Amino acid sequence: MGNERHRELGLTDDQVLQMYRTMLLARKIDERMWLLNRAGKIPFVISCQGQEAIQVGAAFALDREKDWLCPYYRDLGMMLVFGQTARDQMLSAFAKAEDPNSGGRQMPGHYGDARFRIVSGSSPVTTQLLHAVGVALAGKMEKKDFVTLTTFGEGSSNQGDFHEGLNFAGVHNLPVIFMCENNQYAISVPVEKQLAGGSVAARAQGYGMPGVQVDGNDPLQVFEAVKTAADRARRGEGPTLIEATSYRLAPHSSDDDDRTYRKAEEVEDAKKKDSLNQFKNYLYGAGLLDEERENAVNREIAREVDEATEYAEQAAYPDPEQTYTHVYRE
Amino acid sequence: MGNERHRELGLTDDQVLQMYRTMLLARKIDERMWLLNRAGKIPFVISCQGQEAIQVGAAFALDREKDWLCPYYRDLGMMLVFGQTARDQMLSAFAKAEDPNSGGRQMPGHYGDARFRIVSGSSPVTTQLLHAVGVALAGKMEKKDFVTLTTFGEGSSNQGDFHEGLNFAGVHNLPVIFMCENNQYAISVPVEKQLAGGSVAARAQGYGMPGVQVDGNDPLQVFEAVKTAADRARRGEGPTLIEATSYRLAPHSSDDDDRTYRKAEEVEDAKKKDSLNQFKNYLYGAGLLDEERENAVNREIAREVDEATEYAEQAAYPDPEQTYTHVYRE
Amino acid sequence: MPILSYIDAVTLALREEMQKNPRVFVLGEDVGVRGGVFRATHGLIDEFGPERVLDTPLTESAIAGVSIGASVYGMRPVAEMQFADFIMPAVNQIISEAAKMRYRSNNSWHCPLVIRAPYGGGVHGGLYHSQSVEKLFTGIPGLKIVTPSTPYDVKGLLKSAIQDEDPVLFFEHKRCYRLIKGEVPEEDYTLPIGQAEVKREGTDVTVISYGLTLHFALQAAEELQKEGISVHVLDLRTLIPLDKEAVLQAVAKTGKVMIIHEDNLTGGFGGEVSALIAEEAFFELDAPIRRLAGPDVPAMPYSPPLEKEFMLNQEKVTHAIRELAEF
Amino acid sequence: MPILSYIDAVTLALREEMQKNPRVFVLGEDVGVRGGVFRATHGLIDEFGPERVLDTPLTESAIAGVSIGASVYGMRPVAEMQFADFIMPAVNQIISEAAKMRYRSNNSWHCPLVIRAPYGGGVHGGLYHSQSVEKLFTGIPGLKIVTPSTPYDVKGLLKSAIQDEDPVLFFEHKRCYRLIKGEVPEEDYTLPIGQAEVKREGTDVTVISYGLTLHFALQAAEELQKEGISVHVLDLRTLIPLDKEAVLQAVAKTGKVMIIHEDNLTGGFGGEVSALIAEEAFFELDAPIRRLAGPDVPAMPYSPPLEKEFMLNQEKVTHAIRELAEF
Ligand SMILES: Cc1ncc(C[n+]2csc(CCOP(=O)(O)OP(=O)(O)O)c2C)c(N)n1
Ligand SMILES: Cc1ncc(C[n+]2csc(CCOP(=O)(O)OP(=O)(O)O)c2C)c(N)n1
Ligand SMILES: [Mg+2]
Ligand SMILES: [Mg+2]
Repeated sequence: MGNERHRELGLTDDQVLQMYRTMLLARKIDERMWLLNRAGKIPFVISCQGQEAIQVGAAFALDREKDWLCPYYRDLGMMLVFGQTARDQMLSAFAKAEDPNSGGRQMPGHYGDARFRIVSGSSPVTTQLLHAVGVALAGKMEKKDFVTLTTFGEGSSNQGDFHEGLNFAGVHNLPVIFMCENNQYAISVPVEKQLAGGSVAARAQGYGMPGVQVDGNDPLQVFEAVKTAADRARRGEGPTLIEATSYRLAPHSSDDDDRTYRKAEEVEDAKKKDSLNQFKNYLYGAGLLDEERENAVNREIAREVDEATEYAEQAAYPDPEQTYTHVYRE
Repeated sequence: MGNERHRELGLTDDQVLQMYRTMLLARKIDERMWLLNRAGKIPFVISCQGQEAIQVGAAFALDREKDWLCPYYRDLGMMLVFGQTARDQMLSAFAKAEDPNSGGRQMPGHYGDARFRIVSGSSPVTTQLLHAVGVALAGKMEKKDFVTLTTFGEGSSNQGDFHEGLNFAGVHNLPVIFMCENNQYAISVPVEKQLAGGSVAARAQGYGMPGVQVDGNDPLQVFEAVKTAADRARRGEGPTLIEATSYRLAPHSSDDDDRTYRKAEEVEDAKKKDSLNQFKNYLYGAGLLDEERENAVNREIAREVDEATEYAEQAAYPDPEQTYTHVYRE
Repeated sequence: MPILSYIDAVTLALREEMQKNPRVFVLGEDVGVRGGVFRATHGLIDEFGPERVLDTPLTESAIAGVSIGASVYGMRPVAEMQFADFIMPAVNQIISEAAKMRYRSNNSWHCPLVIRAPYGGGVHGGLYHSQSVEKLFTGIPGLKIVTPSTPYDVKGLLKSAIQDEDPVLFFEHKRCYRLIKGEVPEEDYTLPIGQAEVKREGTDVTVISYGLTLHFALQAAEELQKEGISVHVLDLRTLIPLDKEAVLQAVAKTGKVMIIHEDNLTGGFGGEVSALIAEEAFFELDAPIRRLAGPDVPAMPYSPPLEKEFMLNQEKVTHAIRELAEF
Repeated sequence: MPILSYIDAVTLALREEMQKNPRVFVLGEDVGVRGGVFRATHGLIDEFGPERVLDTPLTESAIAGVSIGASVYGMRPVAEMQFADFIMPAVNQIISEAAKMRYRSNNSWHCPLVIRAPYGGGVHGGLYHSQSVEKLFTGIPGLKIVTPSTPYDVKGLLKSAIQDEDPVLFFEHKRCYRLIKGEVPEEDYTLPIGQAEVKREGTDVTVISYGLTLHFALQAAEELQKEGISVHVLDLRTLIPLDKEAVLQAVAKTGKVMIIHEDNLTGGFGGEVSALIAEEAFFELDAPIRRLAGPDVPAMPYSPPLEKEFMLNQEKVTHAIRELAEF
């Protein structure tokens, strides 16, 4: 890894430090949620661990003032880049009234935030791809120059909506980026049993669009691919499919026990490639980080997570009457 | 066109004559149905015209004693090869009780015949691909060596079920052949507005299976592609995607008026490539057909169609009480 | 006032709303150059161009899902499902997504889209071009379901649907398309979604219906009038939200209720209406609540004698009402 | 007799049928090595191998469609939808294909498949892991719908479903999985699909229910007994075909009817049951027919106070029955 790569990509030193910080913040929020879950304080966690580089790298390549997101449930890192805070995450984890995604109506990980043009998502996988295509179609109709990014797992890429979405975007040449976060498992089902042909990116050709495969443990590679795709889209050249491969470091969710279907060694091996370590080393090598600065960042983040947790734990639940509101416009 | 091609493919002279005869029979039945429709005698026709070479070429490449079909509504030619008769078609067109497909319950073109392992089809497009995959899975589980062929239009290839079906067959390496009959229109929508990337066959790669493009006006090319795919499948090497391109010579159905969306010249041009003429010329060139023999075939077929029409017109409608039967096992 | 057919009222409503609001657009299979297989979007592409009259690929889930995305952004998509039977592949997008967008986002997002779909039988459409599918959606809070029976209602309600801030399924009975004609004002009017209408006043039997069967009820009422039986006919027009007040009032008018729809009996919307009455107007009732509906078979067969057997008609309706009147 | 949990009865029925008939196989997401996310297929892959316990790609339409194809061939697939909420992408295959295969082929083909799906709330599942989806299918002739409430019924009915010659949707209330335990004979018994069961005899109020709410009704009955109110409780067990005879008899027992389900009120199966009663047992009734059901909101929210508000429980049920008894 040359330590000048980020500059070649047009990223400042500050920006890569910010990327690292956001990846770390995402990881730390996620880890805290597991602790809270194991302590019986929150009923559910679904994890971004192992995918922070993808999420942060991608989000940094977009225009946070105008681009749109249709994310999936692991995109904590992306949400932080686009403007959500640790507190927002914890409010959602505790299902409190102030949760900006849903006022506590949805499980954690079901993002949606009108402040940042993050379209509300559901649990059934892959539906959001079509919403992204629709947003992109609207943008094109209105002659705007924003792009729409949507993400999904490699298991989800086998749903019919993937096919219909990519085809629609291809036919109408829409400014949308489809990014698969291939973490090699769909709950217990490994890629080999999930994905005929073994590659999501290879499917792009069937829709006449570029298909790009990148190392999802390297935020700069992801940044570059998304940047290229976004530039292309803004120039009116249409959609791109990106497959960023990493590994799901945690169980599927707090309801899962991943020891039933994968070996501890496999997970340990993957941890050696953890993007957080790799990227930290890169920053050390580039002279942007040293022990002191790292400790400072760690402390800051710990405080941020503590405060967020505390706030959310104290915050009010929605009133039971909220069960009945917002079914239709009131 | 070398006039020895059929022998190189292992087809006897008799067989190619039989192929031609079946293509012609399909065409003549179809033409008669339009006449009956325009005369107000049958409410609906959906046409095989322009796709006879695909259907007959493919069916001849299969084992009619054991292979399974999940066809679509234009596959009249294929039905005739597998064992249905002109009379069967007319019984269906007139919606009479003896219609072997559905006892008059379904519109014409909705094939299904347990005698010949033709699985009953519906109107919603592309659902049959998954049935074919299921039949193939069953065959594999039961260690049988039959293959299953399923067909669909190029418009239908954009439905989610296409993607899910090919992926499933790829993952489980199933003996199934997916054959797209690309007639360049989905009702009024031309391929360019339908199919991102422009090629159905190109999508095969995304599922790790061969994707083959053939001239759908040449029954021998189709025969060869399907034969290769069937052999492959029987050897346990898995599924194949075939795209056979021709042109829909008639309106979409008797309810359509194709002059609203395509030029008469375009249709006329396509008629010049009509597989029936091309194949007839091939047979003339091979010395298998001359005017006398052609006239004899034409007369035979005309009689067959006449008799079938007459029989079906006279045949009994299903009893109204049939509305209530066979919802569940009785 | 001009006399328009039911389908012309559809086209007119679309045209007027597209003229008024540049964010209204239509999409679906064959809606462009072809003007729709029933011609409901006929002429729109000439007036508004292919950008606002979009021929989509043959993919219903995408039609619904893309409409959701576009409407979340702020557009006003009016999607066509070519036949209501083919809405099935879009059920996930409609039920999991459109119906829940507002609720799940705690009112941060919403999706004001309309899905039009021709439903119903009597057109030699066989099993898959004749179905009534409203029962699949009437139990899905978050959706509105509109089922007009007259050209006047079509225009007013479709315009309301397009202006509505929530997803609306607009079911058009395809047998009505050219059969039913009526006066339709040229001016820009809307009708409130969620309001039933008494289409005929009467005192002996109350019929509650919608769509094509509403017309059978009106014809039957005419017929029975001659026999001295006075039939009160309520057109629900909107299934969700259901106009409960109107239903209860209509029941109170006669004390004898017959609910009629073409959809299968079991699980059809008639059950809901009956349950409402049995709970909230029980003491108004002078007789058991009757339902007259399509039989409990998978769908309407193609063969003429079977189609006829499945379909309701004036005769069957007259007979059933007479029986109830004599109860 | 051994005491089993509701979910263990599922596993046992699957195992027994797989042992008996080599054509029975299970397929779904994570049903193999993982044994299902709820562990309903736990251990089956060890006993029957990966060929008969198939981990499928994440594609519900394919799970249903492939099952249809395999069952048309003659296999006996038992498909799992990981959560009932995720059956939506398979609706087209289930409604257009499975339900109509026999009818449309005039009895030439049929598809004897079972689709199992955990439904219902009370498990912190939020909007999309808590839904009751039976109402989407109860109006689809050609399907059978089974909704057992006890381990005994689970085993007997799931075995019948697997042996049935028509497609069966088998809905398992996921809150019952580990909560509800009961005696389950070791021998090979089946229970007829389409037969309701009186789970408690009573004389004052008739409760008709199924699934989790059936247990609330039984608890409420116990409670109300102390107050001198005698509650008759009918467990429908099968929604389609509905055991009409049993419903009418249960109504006749008391003349006061309360129908309870967790699915939303509007469009829920209670409407159908109510309509049946209002038409066929009208003169047995001493009071309006009451329905107690989930509220008409899109789905059950995640946050504990909202989930609690949405869910029925013994208290709410007791209260409602008492009110009806005092009517
Ligand atoms: C339509 C649908 N079916 C099933 C599920 C249950 N489910 C939730 S996540 C998941 C696996 C997703 O795998 P993948 O797409 O690879 O994403 P990952 O979780 O690995 O990031 C499944 C099966 C669902 N949410 N939606
Ligand atoms: C799910 C579904 N949507 C819509 C239709 C209506 N429809 C019938 S055929 C057809 C076009 C099919 O085009 P293609 O797949 O290219 O086949 P072709 O008719 O050209 O052979 C359409 C839109 C349908 N039958 N099913
Ligand atoms: Mg994954
Ligand atoms: Mg075509």
